[in-house]
Amino acid sequence: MKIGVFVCLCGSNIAATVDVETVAESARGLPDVAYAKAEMYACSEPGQAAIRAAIEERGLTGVVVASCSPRMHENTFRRAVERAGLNPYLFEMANIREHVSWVSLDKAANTRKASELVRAAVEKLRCNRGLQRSRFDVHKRAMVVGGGVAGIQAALDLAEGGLTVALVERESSIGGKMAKLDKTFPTVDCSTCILGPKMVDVAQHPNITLYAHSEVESVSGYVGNFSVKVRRRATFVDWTKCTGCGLCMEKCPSRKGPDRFNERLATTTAIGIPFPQAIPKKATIDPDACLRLTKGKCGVCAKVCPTGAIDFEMADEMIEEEVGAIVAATGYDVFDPAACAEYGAGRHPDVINSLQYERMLSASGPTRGHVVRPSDGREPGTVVFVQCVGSRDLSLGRPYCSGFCCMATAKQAVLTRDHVPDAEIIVFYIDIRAPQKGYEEFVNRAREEYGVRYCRGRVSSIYRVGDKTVVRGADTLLGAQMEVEADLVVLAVGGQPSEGARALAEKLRISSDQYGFFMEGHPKLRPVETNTAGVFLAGACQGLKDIPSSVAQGSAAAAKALVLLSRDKLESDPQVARVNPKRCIGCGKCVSVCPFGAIRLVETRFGTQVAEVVEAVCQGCGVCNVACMDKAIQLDHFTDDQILAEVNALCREWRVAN
Amino acid sequence: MSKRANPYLPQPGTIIDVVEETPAIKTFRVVLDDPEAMLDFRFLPGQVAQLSVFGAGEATFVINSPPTRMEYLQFTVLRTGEVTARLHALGVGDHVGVRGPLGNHFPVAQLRGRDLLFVGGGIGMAPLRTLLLYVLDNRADFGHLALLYGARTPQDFCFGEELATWGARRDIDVVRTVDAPAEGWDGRVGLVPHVLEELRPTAEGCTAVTCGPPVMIRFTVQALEKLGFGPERIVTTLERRMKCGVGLCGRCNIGSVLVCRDGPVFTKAELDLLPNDY
Amino acid sequence: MADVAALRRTVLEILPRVDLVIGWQRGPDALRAAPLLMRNAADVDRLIWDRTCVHNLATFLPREKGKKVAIIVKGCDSRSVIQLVQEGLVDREDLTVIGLPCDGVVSQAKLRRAADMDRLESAEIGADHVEITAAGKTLRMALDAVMPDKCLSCAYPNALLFDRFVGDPMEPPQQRQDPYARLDAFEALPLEERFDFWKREMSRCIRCYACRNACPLCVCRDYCLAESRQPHYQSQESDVREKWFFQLIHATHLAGRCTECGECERACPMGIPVLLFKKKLGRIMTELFQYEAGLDVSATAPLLTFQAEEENIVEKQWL
Amino acid sequence: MSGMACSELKIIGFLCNWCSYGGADTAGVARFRQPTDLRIIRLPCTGRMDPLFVLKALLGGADGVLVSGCHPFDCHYSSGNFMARRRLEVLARFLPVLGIDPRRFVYTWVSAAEGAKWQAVVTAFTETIHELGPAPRVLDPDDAPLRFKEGREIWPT
Amino acid sequence: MAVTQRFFLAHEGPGGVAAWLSAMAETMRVMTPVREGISVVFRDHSPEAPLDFGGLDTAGPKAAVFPQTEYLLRYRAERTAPVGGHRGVKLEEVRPEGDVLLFGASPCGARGLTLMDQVLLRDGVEDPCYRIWREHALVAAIVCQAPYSSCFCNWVGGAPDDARGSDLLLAEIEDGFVVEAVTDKGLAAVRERLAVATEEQARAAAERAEAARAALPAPPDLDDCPARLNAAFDDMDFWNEAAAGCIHCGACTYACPTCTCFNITDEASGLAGERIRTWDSCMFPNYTQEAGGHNPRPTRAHRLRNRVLHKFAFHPARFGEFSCTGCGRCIRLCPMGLDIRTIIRTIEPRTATQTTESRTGRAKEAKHV
Repeated sequence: MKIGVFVCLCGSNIAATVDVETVAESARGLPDVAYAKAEMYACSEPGQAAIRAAIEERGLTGVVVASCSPRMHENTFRRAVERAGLNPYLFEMANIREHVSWVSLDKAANTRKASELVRAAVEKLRCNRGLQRSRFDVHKRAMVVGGGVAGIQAALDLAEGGLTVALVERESSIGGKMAKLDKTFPTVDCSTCILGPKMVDVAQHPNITLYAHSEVESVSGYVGNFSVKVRRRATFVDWTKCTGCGLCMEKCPSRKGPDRFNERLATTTAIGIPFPQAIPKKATIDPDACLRLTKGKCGVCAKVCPTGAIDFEMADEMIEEEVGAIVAATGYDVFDPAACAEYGAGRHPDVINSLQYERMLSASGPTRGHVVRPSDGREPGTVVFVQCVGSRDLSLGRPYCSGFCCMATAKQAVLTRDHVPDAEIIVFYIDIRAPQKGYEEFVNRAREEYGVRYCRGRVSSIYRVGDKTVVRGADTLLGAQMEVEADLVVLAVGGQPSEGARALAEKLRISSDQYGFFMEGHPKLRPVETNTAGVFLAGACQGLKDIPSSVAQGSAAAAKALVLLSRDKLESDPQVARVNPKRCIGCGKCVSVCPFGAIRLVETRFGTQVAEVVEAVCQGCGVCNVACMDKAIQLDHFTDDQILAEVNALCREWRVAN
Repeated sequence: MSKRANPYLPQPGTIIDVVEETPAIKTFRVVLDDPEAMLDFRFLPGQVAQLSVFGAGEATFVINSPPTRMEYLQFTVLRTGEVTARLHALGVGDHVGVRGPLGNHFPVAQLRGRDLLFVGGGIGMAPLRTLLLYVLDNRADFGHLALLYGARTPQDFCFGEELATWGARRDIDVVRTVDAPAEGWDGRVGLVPHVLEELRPTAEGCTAVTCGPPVMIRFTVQALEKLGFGPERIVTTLERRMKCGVGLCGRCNIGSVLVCRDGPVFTKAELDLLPNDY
Repeated sequence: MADVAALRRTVLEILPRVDLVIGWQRGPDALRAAPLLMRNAADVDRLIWDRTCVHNLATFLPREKGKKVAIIVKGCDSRSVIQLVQEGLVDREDLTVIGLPCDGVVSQAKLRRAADMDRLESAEIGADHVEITAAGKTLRMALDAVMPDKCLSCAYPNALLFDRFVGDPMEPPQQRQDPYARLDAFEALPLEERFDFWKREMSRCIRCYACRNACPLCVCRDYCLAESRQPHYQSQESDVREKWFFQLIHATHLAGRCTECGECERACPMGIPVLLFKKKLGRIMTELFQYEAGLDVSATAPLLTFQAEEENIVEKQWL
Repeated sequence: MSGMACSELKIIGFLCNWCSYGGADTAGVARFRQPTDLRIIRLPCTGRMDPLFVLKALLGGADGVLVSGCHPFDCHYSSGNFMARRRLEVLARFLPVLGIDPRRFVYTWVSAAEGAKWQAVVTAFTETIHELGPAPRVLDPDDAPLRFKEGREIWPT
Repeated sequence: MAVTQRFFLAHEGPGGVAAWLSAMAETMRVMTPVREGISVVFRDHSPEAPLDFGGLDTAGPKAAVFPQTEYLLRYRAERTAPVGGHRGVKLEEVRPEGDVLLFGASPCGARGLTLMDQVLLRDGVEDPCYRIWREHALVAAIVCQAPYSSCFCNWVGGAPDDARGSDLLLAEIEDGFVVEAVTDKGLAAVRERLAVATEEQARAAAERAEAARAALPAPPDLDDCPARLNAAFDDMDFWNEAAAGCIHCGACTYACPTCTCFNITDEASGLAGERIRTWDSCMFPNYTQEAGGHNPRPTRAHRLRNRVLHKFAFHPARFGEFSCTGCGRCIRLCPMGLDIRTIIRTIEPRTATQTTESRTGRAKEAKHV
């Protein structure tokens, strides 16, 4: 190797406290160094030109620049040496500004330190190898997992962006939580009215394939080339024939199945369409409730169906999708307040959760929009809202704030006033979190214009006395114990990752936080990316958020996926792990430690197993390199030899020339 | 202190030319820095030398320039390990060490007057080149010449230009073969031993000299015997077994024979006397 | 301990179904055994089972990978087998494990300190004693005095993984020594003495790699970092630094995997107590992760996983 | 820079590219003065940090080794620092059995924003190393006498 | 070199061991066996440390004249001129320096040196460092008094009082050692310094040596051993079985007083570096590894076969004697309990049908109650 060393003065930034000439001179005593020179501004155009000229004229095969932080200019110099025909990875930097000249005024010590850093850089460079980026094809198709508002937004944006999209929804209709809401805050406009058209767009968009009543079974492959198996759960209704007329629902004799769409406030038929605006508007049979499927009797729906769509023999179907990017938008589940025994949810009929209340408020809900006590169907006189149920509660392992409940409660309190003008409305709260546009004003309106009484304090217990539900708590502002005889208690429940989120995370090889929310690539800078290239996050699956944030993130995730798939070929970063199959003993430790699932074991022609890195997936962290005992797997550009060369250069007694 | 020659001491040399033969093979031309040492450097075809890359170590290579052309010493190097990788990174003007000549040589005296069949595979062409050039430089002393040279793909042939020159000569038959059909290749296809059997060279009056990977040698020798080449008439070289090169380190033994001292060139007849340990 | 006749019968039963059975045979003297690879019935006659069967035969398993192998194991040895299976280094389907109960073997190192073992004439091993005649002198010693430390603190006298168990399982014997007694004694020395101790001990090392090759979990073999040039972790020079560094490679590669079987130290021809390194790591694994290697084939080794909140790690705080 | 009586000692720092290396840059940009003993090696992630590098350095002549990476949950590669924490904690506890003062090795977390913390870490660690003085050398140039007292044998078992 | 003069070295007092060693230490490095743990190793003599001649030096005296690491050359690259360009390489031969007295070696260890000489000091090419070490080393061996169970020096032409390879041969009697000056170098070291032994002392020494010789069991006839080994070369069943317990470590070869195989590698540091010669072992897979990937001895059976045949067939074919001194170190130190005596005694050519039979049963059972 013929190495050129360029020591930057950086004006006086370096030269003031480092003797750059001495550093250059010491470099001339280093192995393979054929040329060493000080440069006024190495990164400037003349500086870069000098480097390029030296490469060309002197036949340099490697370059070290001692200047600022590589985080600043590594790419600059890599491009410069590349322009002179050198592989950009035959370049190293020694940081003698941020780590040397700027942190000490001791010129002698700085000069020595700079010389040693140059020595380490040269020694590393001697172990470098030119690396090539590899290019690979991509599938110009995306998958969105979860058809709530975030997933819908992502799917629509992706489809509008020109990609084809597969949208996978677990329920028989898209819409998610938002479809269950009556109104949205802070505008109090109709949830279905704003979501419905989007749902229709999904159904009608030529670029979108909708898989409702389906789940992701498995995911293999890597960015640009995912292969996803989708399980279409049996609906027992041939959707190609079903027109959504609803005749089957009318005739179905089984009417005691839980109505999941209405949050079990009511029961429903075994066959049916969950709600009038459902997309797709197709019937599904609940096999647990259907008399034919459970007891072998009945079959009324098959008789009445005008298109003969009923198929009791239907089985789950597997569909293989090839996609280039995946957006996870699996949303959240509401917290089950039964875990808080002191609130009596599930035991006292007039204690319901906020989503149930939302269904009660809805004109299409089980009470057709009438606010009633579930125990006797009478209109309540006193309605109590309890906030932070299942949120900010360390004892439940939920220290986080769910974010949307304060506003939802305010909205529901306001709506309660509209439905029951005389009601006494009390909200127990700990803090009010209303930071977004128009939120704080909305809460104030609830208090001031709608006469909602906000009591600051935690509810200690809720119990039943006669036909009343007593809420006991403390008003910490007044410093007094409070007991309220309520007719209806609404628990403002928080959220948690949706059921199956962890399993999906494993399939997607993305990580989850301690609660099960998906981890973003970086909390600030990569909020919709994950550490698995090609997998993006939208909505509450990443962390609880309200509708506008979910929609924004859906669009953001779509934009990221569009950027990714806008290219015909993807380039992989060549700083990836590489396996020497001769050394590999196939123990798979690398596979188990890789955070990205980038390594797999493959069989050799001798029948043994060796590890193989999927370059496109590897992010280059090097965790595998350490786990590998015989060092068969090496992270390119940070190989053991390269790091050891630096260690040796800095530690061992140095035998200089002459 | 007794003044005896230090058998470990290389002579400093400088690379004067590098030829990229294939993606994995380079040829290095080296002259010793001491002009007198260069003049004193006497060897015969088949002898080897240890090339040093200081800091990486030494490795054994056949000197594949013939002793009849002493402008430089030529070594052809397949990149396999640390030393060869470091060698490949060197260029014109870089310094190496040369320790040699070492070992015995092809039995040129016995070959005189005979027909010669060269059978080479891959990097194994290098030792054959030395002998072939030596023979061509003393063309009148030898009978008919034939060369069968096999490589994995058309890109893996070394000495491209020379091959063309030899191919154009009337006094030598050159056949090249690759392991598998390849685009743009109109030469022979097939493994060396198979092609050899197809060619059916005459054993009468002929000595075969073969070199290549161990598996190829094994089957080539079998094919040659089938064709009627007697064990005395099959010559090969085992220089890949050599370690220290001077008979001291002990690691190249085959039975009581040390390849570096008693070889590396052996006839099949000589090998037949040794245990099957190579 | 199980009787050898029963063991031989079991081996004879299994032998037709496997390529080989690994056991022990008599070695160069009456108190030394040697491994025995049995391929046919005649070989089984040479099989022994007594307190000289010190070798952890699991070390041969990775070498015989791909064959159908049966192996005879003591409780401690079985932990190495478990670890190998856990790491996928041997295929459980190819393996037949013959488990034994064992309440202790004899230590050559301890015998050597007590008697002139190089001039051993005869030996008799009783229920609680060993009687040795060497260099014309007869010496009777308590068995405990010549057992390896690991036997004196044995918690697993019965094979933990087996397809066949020969003999009756034993209750764990009374712990006669703390498993970390020797480590404690060593760590009671001042730091600089410990450092110098290793300098002296490692200076005796001849880099023969018996420690490595006897280790059932050293599976890199031909590609060990000790001799590797790429990567070049260490030089071939035989100075203390290189020898010591090799021990550290060995030890760190065993962190969370080592079952403390002691083969490394037993194999060392120069009597260097290299097991101390592994004992230390073993104790760290217990302290930090409540983990003991070689107990559960489905466990994940602690250094191959993590917890976001580590219970036992207190990170450095800066003022 | 109090307590820096003796001249420079050899301290090697292994820093992850994304957080701590950036933190050290931030400290530099802010001109936070630091002792000059530390030499930094850049790694992509502390997950790349092989405990053997530390041992290589400590046996090879370093007087102290500092590893710094992203705070828990902030790893660019999501879990490299978690893996590193286990490996390095084990190493830290292992050093005493070698007779190496465990204070000579520290691992910690510094984010790219924490220039001031970086300054504090470097200063405090360098002070510690200076208090400890030069590390004992494996290869003594003058074959210094062993401080191991004969008779305190640790026997093979 | 027929020198038969005998001297007396007392245990204590003037003219005693301590005084003589101190005198010798004035002009040379003195190494004596020291017991460390369960090993006996040669260390620089320190007057305070107790001498220990009770045990066989664990790894033999080989390292004193054939160090595990020998620096063959140093090289150094020249500095780049400010304008750049190519640099030359300066080579410097390294030669060992200084005399050394190896006191208290075993005769079997010392005899190994003569067998090493055959390999390393052969005509034409010789190892320059080894030559210097040999010329500068003074070997004082002590006659064995009572053989080990692993000893078999009399199988291979040795004896407890074998003088070959020693410069001085010491035989311990009641109050000291009778010192036989085997070489001129040995004679020079004692002539001026020690008293001549009395006839009575000499006779006592001879009697002890005779007793030691008698204590060794009668040797088997190994005359046809090379032939038998050569004939069994291709009997892989035999070698597989013989190597069954082998873990291919280097304990046997590194402790062997006759093994001399070595490796040569470069170790660089910056612009300078060394070419070193380090011990290699034929039991290691890398020993015969070829750069192209082929390994002619892929299994431990192949490698064990070479080790045994080298000592008992190949070396004798070249040099007329076994490359083994019967010291038994390989047996003592083998972590797996392998015994080379079993192989050389039992091996015989087999036909294919015989290959499955056991041939190594030996009645050595301890009584296990």
